[in-house]
Amino acid sequence: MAFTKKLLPLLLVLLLVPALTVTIATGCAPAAPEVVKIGIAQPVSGGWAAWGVPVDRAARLAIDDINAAGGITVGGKTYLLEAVTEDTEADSAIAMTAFNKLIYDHKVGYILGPMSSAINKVVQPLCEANEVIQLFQGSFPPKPDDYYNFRGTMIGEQMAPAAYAAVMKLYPETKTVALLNRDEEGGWTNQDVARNVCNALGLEIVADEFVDPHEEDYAPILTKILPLEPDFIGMGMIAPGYHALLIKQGREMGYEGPFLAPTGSDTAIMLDIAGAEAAEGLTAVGTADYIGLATTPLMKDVGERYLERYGTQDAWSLEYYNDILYIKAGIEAANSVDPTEVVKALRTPGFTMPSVYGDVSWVGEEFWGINSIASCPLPYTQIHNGKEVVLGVVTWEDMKPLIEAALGK
Amino acid sequence: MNRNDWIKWAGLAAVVITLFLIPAFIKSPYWMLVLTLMWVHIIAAESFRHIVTVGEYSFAHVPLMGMGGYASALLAMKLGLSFWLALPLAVLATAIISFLIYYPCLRTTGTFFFFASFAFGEVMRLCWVRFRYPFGGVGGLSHIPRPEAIHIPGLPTVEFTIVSHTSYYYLILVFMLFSLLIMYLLDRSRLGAIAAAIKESKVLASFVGIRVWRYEMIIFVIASAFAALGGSLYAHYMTLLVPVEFYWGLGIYVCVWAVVGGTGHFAGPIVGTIVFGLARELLRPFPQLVPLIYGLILAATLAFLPQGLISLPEKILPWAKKVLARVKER
Amino acid sequence: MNAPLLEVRNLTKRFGGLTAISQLSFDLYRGEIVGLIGPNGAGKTTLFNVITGFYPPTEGKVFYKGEDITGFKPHKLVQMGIARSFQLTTLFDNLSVLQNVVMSRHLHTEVDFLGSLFHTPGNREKEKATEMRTMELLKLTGLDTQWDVLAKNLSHGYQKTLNFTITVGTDPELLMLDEPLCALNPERITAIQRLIFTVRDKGITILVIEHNMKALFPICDRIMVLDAGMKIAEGTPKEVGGNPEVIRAYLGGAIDVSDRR
Amino acid sequence: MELSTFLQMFVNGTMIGFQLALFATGLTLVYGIMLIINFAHGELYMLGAFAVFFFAEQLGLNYFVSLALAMIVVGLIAVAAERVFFKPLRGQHIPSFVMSCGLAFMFQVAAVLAFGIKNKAIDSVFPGVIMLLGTSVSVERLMVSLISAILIIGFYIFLLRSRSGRAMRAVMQNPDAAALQGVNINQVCSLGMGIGAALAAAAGGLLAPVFIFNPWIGPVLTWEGFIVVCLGGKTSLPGTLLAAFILGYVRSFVTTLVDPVAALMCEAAILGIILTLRPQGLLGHE
Repeated sequence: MAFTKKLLPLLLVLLLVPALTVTIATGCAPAAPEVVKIGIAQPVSGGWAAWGVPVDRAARLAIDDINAAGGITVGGKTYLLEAVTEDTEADSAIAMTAFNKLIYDHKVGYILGPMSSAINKVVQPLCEANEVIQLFQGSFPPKPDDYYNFRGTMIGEQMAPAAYAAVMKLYPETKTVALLNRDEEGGWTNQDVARNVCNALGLEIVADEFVDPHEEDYAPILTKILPLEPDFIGMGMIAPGYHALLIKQGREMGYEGPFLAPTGSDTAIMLDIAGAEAAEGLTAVGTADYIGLATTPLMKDVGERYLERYGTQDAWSLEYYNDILYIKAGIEAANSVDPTEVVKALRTPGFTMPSVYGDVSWVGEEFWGINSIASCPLPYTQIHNGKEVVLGVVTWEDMKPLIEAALGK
Repeated sequence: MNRNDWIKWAGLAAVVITLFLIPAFIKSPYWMLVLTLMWVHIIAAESFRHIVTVGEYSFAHVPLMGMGGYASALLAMKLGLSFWLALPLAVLATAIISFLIYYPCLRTTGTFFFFASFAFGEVMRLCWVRFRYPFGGVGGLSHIPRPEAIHIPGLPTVEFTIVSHTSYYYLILVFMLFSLLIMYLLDRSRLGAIAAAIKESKVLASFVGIRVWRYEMIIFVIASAFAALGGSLYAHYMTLLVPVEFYWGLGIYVCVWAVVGGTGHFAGPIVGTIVFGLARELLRPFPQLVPLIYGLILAATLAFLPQGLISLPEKILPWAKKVLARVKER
Repeated sequence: MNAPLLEVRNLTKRFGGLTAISQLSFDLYRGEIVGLIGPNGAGKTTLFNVITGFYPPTEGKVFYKGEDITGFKPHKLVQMGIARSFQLTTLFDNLSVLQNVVMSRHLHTEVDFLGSLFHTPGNREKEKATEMRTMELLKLTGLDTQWDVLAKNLSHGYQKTLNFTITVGTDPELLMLDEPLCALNPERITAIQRLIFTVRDKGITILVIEHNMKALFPICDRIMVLDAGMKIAEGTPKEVGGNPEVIRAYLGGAIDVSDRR
Repeated sequence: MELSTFLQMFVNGTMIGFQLALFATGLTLVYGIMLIINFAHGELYMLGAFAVFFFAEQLGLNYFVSLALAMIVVGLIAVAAERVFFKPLRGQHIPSFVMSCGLAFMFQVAAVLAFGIKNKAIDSVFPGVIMLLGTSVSVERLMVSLISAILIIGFYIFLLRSRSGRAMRAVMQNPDAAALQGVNINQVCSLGMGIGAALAAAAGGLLAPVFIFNPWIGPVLTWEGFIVVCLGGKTSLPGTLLAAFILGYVRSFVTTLVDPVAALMCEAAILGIILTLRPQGLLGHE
């Protein structure tokens, strides 16, 4: 058949193409000895880039700072840090390839990522199997056997309790809450915790809803919630920008009560989108205004340099700056760049590390069977006539009882 | 067998042998993974082309691929079946579901079919999102069991773990070659001829006594079965299924791979998948530009190669011959 | 005379307001060639479409060999031996002439699925047989010289012939031809006329719509005249040709019937 | 449930209806004239939003001026795209669909390179809320609906009265016949693409102050647009309007009474059922 004549020679050629490209591509992967590579596996393109890019920016800022300060000295030998970014596009297959490339081709020993809890379920075993230290940004709690897996940022189990602790301090008379969250793995986890916390605090949950992460028109869902007359609305993990819309539309529909952003807010965006009037009284845990609300000199300094370098402040960016500081601390303590050694150092009981929030240590064993979460003290803030003010700081100790309640322990 | 046939079979043998030898000279697990995923995508794109042979474009194809994954994952997780049993059952189940989905769609043709299939596929996909039990909701299914190790007396056991990239490579390669073979034979068989006739003119086809509806359905169900095969392999390889990954995103990519490769030719979708797959990986240093490059490849192909990338050789061979001739003259 | 092959009984088809066919009844007997004429919009093609189950009739029934076939699906009708051709030439454009006619043999090639899947020798023989039969048909219709041309690349005349060949290829007992002669040059016309006779001599009954009177009248045993969906005359070509009503309604009509383009 | 809630649902639905209507009218036009399943339509909406952002926020022009400019600019971009990318594929559904996917990719990258990845918003133009019968109506959205209505009506008048409008309708009904009557198909195609894009850009620009936007908002909208178009009957503009409001109300009521995912399910299910029972859509012709 004429149909098949061209087919097979052609098949031959085109199936050989990948083989050849592959051999060429694998041919070039040199690793300079005195460089410690740090992998950044984040969604830096596509719809989730707004989440991944801050990680990349903060990490590179931290790495440049460390190198500028002469790198890390281990056993008399000086190492420089080098960042390698691979895109995950928030897609499990692409994330898997990204991690494999980082681990096997770039031979990195430390990875910042992934952002998504769902994807972590796939890549985390890979990091364990290859003894690669992983600093994970998702909100999924650690498991006792996740030896190489650390969380430099808050997880859902912490943020919700911290947030509601703050709320109870600010609004003791609160009786009913409406819980709104992002319809996505992290959102589900966060919502479960929030439910437990509210029950523990004796709050009545009048509404318990999920919305698409990219939903922009909240009018229908608000129409469902508002008639139930909640004393305040918790916005769970709805992203900055989107929760600004939620607030704006909520005000338009006549809701006067306070809003709560348990996973942090971005005041700049908030005021830009919702406006000062609508944003009045927004309570948030964690902040994006690292300069204005700096709790430590380092925080202010880094925040300023981040702003001048990238022309913007991103929510949850300096937490990723911390990740690099933790790695540095681990390497110095272990006096080795070998992850297997570094992880031992990081896991030594009572090990403290510097962070933009001051010294922190790994906590959480009593709840999740392993100390994997950095005990960053979280500032909780509120917006008053167009300005975000810090009302206080929630420390790990403050959170503990509520987490206990949340986890029903 | 004439000379051409010999060349053909020699070529085919060479291809297959090369594919089996690749792990010998590519040590990077990363590239193993890339190629393995590419084989899965080839199954998807080729079975998509199988639908196109009757002249319809289905957007339920990728959701059905996901259905295959979900089916075998659930069979393995909830009923504790072995992968080797779950796979065929999942393929069967998806074939039945595809029948239910295409049954209403087949009342329509062309663009209407395109969107009707999208609608029903989307309803199915949203079921996974909506019902946390058993589908796991938006988070999807995770920790899907990996295939059981293969014990062949006298040979080392083939393990399937997160680091056993080579055994996965071979597993999926074998399944891909198998499904390509079957689809190729189908394409050349009487079924393929009938499909061609239906594509040309449904009316005339029915007036030479072809039961158009029945044959279209047969072809769609077969295609969906192969999609399910790919989906099941993917599920047990990734050990994770997320509904959003079977949204129009992948749906469009599969369509793009097939059309840009060239649906008129059996090897077209294979070309498309490989070209785009490699582009994706080679462009990793510039993630922001990936869509741009995709767009350019796509536009250039559609503009200059209406028959798809597959027709590139035909286009350049004459030109190359001319050049050769000129060289000879000197 | 023997029982009629096809009986149409007060068939009526309305599209919304307008009546395409009203109360039409006629019989076809084995082995005759019946011409169906009438001005544009007289409902000739509609009649074909109703008989071949494209549209359900509003009223009335169609009997074939005494069996009620009203609204049967096309492939069923083909199985029973009714074949039709199309006014606007419909072909498998991107298939070769041979493949076109091979397709027309669909019902008469018993397919062994696995056989065709793996190209077993047995299956090859079957295919050979079909191709032999196909080549015979092509010889009969004079297309054998162009068996490997793509249908869409044929000249208009040959496309009409191929169209005809495909209908014949289904081994029909009743052949319904929709303007097989229109827009053809004289030698093609005579060729197809001869074909129609050869086919009739095989015992196939033929119902043919045609505008080209000069070409139609000599081959027909009977002529039916349709006007506004009603049968206004029926009889031998001579009678019809002399029928004043017909002449008023049609032959004397504005349109010049001899060469319609 | 009290009356006010019901009214609120009704209002929400109407607002969504107007947004979808304005967006989908352009899509229907493009499909009706060129048979292109234009996947890049959502990107045109996105570009419209960014164009308004550029003119109003960065150049500080008046909002309505920037809206007009945005419509023109995006319209021209679309015409150029039609000339370069779609002309060779005219009449081929799937290739042109795939081509439009490629276009969508490129537009996204362009937006990222030009405006970055952060969510953008522009200051509200008509702040304030009207309360009646316990139902709140955002002035902003009211104005959006109003302007959409004006644009759609204006477009209809153009379609019915003007010469080129009639040419468009002729092409939508029967391209070949139109060509025979000496209609310049190329001209009509460019014009149709331009106007369709301008309407999309208008939708984007109008909703920019109401919502937020980033380079990736396009595709989701496109699919909603397609659902509307198919439901209404691919080439029927009145059908598009009807479908837009049906979907608006379905979205509003099901989301409020059940939940958002259920709303999506209903939309898809309705589309599927309509397409299979009445393939030509609600008001489409055979």
